[in-house]
Amino acid sequence: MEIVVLVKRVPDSEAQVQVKPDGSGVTVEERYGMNFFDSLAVEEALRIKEKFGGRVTAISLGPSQSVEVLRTAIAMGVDDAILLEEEALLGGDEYATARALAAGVKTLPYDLVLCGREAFDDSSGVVGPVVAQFLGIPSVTMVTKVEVEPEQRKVKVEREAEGGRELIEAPLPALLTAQKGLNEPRVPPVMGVVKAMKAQIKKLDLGSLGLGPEEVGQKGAKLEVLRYIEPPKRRAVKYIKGEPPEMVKELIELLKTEAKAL
Amino acid sequence: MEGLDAVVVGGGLAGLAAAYRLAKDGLSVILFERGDHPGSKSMTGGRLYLEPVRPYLPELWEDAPLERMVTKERVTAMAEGASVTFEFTSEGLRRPQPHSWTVLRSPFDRWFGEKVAEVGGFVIPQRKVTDLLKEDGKVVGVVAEGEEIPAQVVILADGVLSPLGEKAGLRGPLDPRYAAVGFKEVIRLEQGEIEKRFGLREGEGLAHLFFGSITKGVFGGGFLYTNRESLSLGLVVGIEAFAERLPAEMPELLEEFKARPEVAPLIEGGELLEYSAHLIPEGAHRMVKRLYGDGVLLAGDAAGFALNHGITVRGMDFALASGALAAQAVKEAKERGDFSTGSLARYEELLKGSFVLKDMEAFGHTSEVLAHERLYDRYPYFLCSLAEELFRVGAGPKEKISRTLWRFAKDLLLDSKTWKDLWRMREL
Amino acid sequence: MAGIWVYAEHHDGKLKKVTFELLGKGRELAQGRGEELGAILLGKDLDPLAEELSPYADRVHCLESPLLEVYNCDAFLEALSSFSAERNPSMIMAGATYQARDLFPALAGRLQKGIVVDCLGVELADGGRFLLRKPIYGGKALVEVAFKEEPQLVLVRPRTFPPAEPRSERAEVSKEQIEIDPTKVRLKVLEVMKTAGEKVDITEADVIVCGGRGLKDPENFKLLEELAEVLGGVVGATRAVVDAGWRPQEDQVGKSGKTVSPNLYFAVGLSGAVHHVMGMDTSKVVVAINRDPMAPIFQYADYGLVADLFQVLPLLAEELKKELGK
Amino acid sequence: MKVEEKLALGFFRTDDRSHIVLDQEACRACDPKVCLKICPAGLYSISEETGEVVVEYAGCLECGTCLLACPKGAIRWEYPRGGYGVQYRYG
Repeated sequence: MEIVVLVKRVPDSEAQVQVKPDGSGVTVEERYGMNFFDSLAVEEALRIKEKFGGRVTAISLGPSQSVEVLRTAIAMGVDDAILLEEEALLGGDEYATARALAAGVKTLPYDLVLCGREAFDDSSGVVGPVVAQFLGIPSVTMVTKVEVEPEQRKVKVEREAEGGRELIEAPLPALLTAQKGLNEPRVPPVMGVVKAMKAQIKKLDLGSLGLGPEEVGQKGAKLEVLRYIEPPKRRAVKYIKGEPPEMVKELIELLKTEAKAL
Repeated sequence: MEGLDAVVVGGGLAGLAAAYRLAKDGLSVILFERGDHPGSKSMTGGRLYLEPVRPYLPELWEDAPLERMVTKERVTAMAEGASVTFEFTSEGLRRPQPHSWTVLRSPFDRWFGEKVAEVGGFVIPQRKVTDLLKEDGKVVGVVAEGEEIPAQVVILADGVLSPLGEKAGLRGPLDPRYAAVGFKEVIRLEQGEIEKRFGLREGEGLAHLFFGSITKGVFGGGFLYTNRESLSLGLVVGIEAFAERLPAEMPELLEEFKARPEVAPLIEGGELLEYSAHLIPEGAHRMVKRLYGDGVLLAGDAAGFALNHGITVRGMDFALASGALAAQAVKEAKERGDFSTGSLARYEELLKGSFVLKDMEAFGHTSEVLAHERLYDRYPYFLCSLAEELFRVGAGPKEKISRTLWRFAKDLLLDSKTWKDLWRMREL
Repeated sequence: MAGIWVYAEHHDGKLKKVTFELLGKGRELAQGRGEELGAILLGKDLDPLAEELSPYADRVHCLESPLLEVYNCDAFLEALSSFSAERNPSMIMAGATYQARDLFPALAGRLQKGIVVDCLGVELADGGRFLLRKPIYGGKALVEVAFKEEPQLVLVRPRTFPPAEPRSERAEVSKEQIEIDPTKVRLKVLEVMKTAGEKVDITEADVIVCGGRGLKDPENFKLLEELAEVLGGVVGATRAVVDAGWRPQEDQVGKSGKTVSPNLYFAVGLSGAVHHVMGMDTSKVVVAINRDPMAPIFQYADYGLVADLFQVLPLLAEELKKELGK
Repeated sequence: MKVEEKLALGFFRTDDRSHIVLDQEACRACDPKVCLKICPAGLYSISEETGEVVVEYAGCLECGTCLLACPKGAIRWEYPRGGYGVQYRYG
């Protein structure tokens, strides 16, 4: 099995994020790591490899610091890591990013492409299925169980769906996006981390992806970012004090008259 | 990695200095830090005396995230409703090199961690070292949450509580007599506002210590340091003395300190960024049986290296120097191919030749002097009452200054205890 | 012009509530641009649903095929992509539901168009341009974007807009028999397992009573169920509680679960970890009940009760029962 | 400002399990209970429900003051697992 995993460097969920006063961007605290759902994808790829053999390659697109998450992937056990790194690739929307990632995947043999259900920063869940479309392969999102049948060239997956689960079969190659519950990602061994820190990370530029600068990044995006906005602030909490019976009475009164929520 | 030379436990200043020197000298080293990055568990009041450290880490400081060079020193004796302040400034604090700087440890240690990585050391965050690997009583590596990491030598820079130093048999558990807790607020203020408020030139800073009634008769004091765009304001309180008296709830002490008219205007309009706490060794070198063992060394707070001298409070410089000297001893041990106790004894030799053990030996008993409670009630009260008499013009005729001084000394100060205290002060 | 379409998602013969919310917003946008408002239905035997949609849209497009009987991303993608490529609507809106979040990103890839997921606002600006607002970094910031080309694919967080009012005019129902090449349907849906039964989908609920570890025991969720029942709401759960196996995964509110924005949200015995808050911070009114006054959830609440939930919940259910005349 | 509000500004990655475990029997026999006053984060309190000493480990600044000060040796205290607990931004 040849497996490609797409991973993204994202801020920790606790990182402080501030919208710049002029709305031109956001300032994010230096506290980054591999997107949680992507780590599920890496783990699943490694488990499949451990069962059936083959290779796992991790690909990321982003600024040069994205090598950190590729190193995490190597520490966990992936065989190779590729960073798509070029100024022109940055600042694009999910569509433009997917286009470049798909071109990266195409440079490799693949039976399965895995990624997280969505990235923490934009929470879109778009890149995976769009990559699948560029590759011309089917996609299943939000999978919580994967059973590969390499002989039959197919994969059976369980996905979270409306009101329950669906059991789906897809021919290989296919793209799957990982949902919580798929597995528990391993903590990389210390020696794996050390090895990863020394590992060579391959870089691919636009030319080797066979793409032009107008097809990717901000120019290749289908969306235009107009401005960033501070989220509306909830008014300060009103503490209701007293003994439980009084608290309850006051709460109901407030919900009725002030919040008009009853 | 086959044949790892050294494991360093703890991404504070001692551990970072050790790992930096080792990596720089070409040894293979892994540093473990249990937080997200070096510095995420570190906390200081904070001022770093850089001058003593330069010989041991000469090349490092160019791009260090130091906050402000301290050019103004203040000490305030606080009594109930009154205080006396002493202020000192001099060109000597600036030239030829600024001798001390205010620092915030999270960004500072994080930067240092990057320096370690730059010279080839492996800094592994989010990993807690839970045990030592031992073979026939010799330390041969560490266990990090279940994973065994063999190494020729282990440098324990695991902080003031040093759970691993205990496991190595190098020290006992920290005694509450020999520890104080420091806790503080980091308060945001505009850069220019800080300079205006404290009468500072750009990039220059103030170190302000307080002692007296603010700790309610308990060993300790207050501090205020100016950072680039924030103030560090907090208290240090002796654990045992506090536990004996329980004069208030600990967090409340800081609130009362902040409300003092001497302090409130200094922090007015500031925005609280962070609240933090950490233990400080105060004479904790007594807990340490040996500074080294078979395949293991103790550095920084773990070794009890810190000195509270009343008006100078030092620890970070000891940590940096002891870490660098531990690395030096390990490097020499590697050249000899011998990491046994006898070989690592070189570490103590190096420490003795440096300010670390020289100062620890000269001033190691100051904590007993400072533990004396009269310092926190009677003497500040004396100073303030005297000042009141001298400065206040009341309704009746004013006394001659000489007479006032004599009366005060006689009434408030002159007893056998005072003489005893004075005799003890020679330790300082 | 083919107009603005609303994707009318349905399950077991019932339309999702968000469809009506989008038809309301869609009407405003279509009027503003002088366009037709369409609803688009995919499935088999769609007449009753088309009838139900009729008072809300100008036109109901029914794409019928036996291959569309059960949701299958490939089959739905084939049908929807060929139909929209042919008609070229200016915008297709859908709820940010499990199904749409599976289908529409693939549609964007197939049509080579942009898509905005989890929209919290759609406005028509001068010049007829749509401005879309969505949360990023788990709601710590919002970003406003616009499309460079059409059709624009927009998935809106359920309960963002009020549901549409029916009109006296009826929609024109156009039935399209869609030919789907079966070889292009590569996915096989082997089984659909409904675990939630008849429960209201938590993303559609008006009232959610969500519990965390503070409930101490799975049995104690009875207290939440009683309160939810009085209010006609549903029970949610935190990640910790789901991970502990106390509640099913589909009840989970938060980053790795569901994003909800009910009218009224009770956060009971939960601390308010960032992951949780990301899934509920657009709730209209939040009531937090926790014994720990430093629980971060109070920062996201309108009303805070620092109290023992085991004392407060039964009283609250009882008093509300009286109040609401049940 | 209350200490809870101060702590709320910090960054804590909270483990499911507490790194502080109390020996309730020893606590019952303890008077005065030093932990209630000495913790700089004010995390120790008496449970209204059970009358036992409880500690809100999630806000722990990991200083170890309670461990040292407890006269009964009733506090089993270790650093949180790697990656958990307080993460200072300033320090």
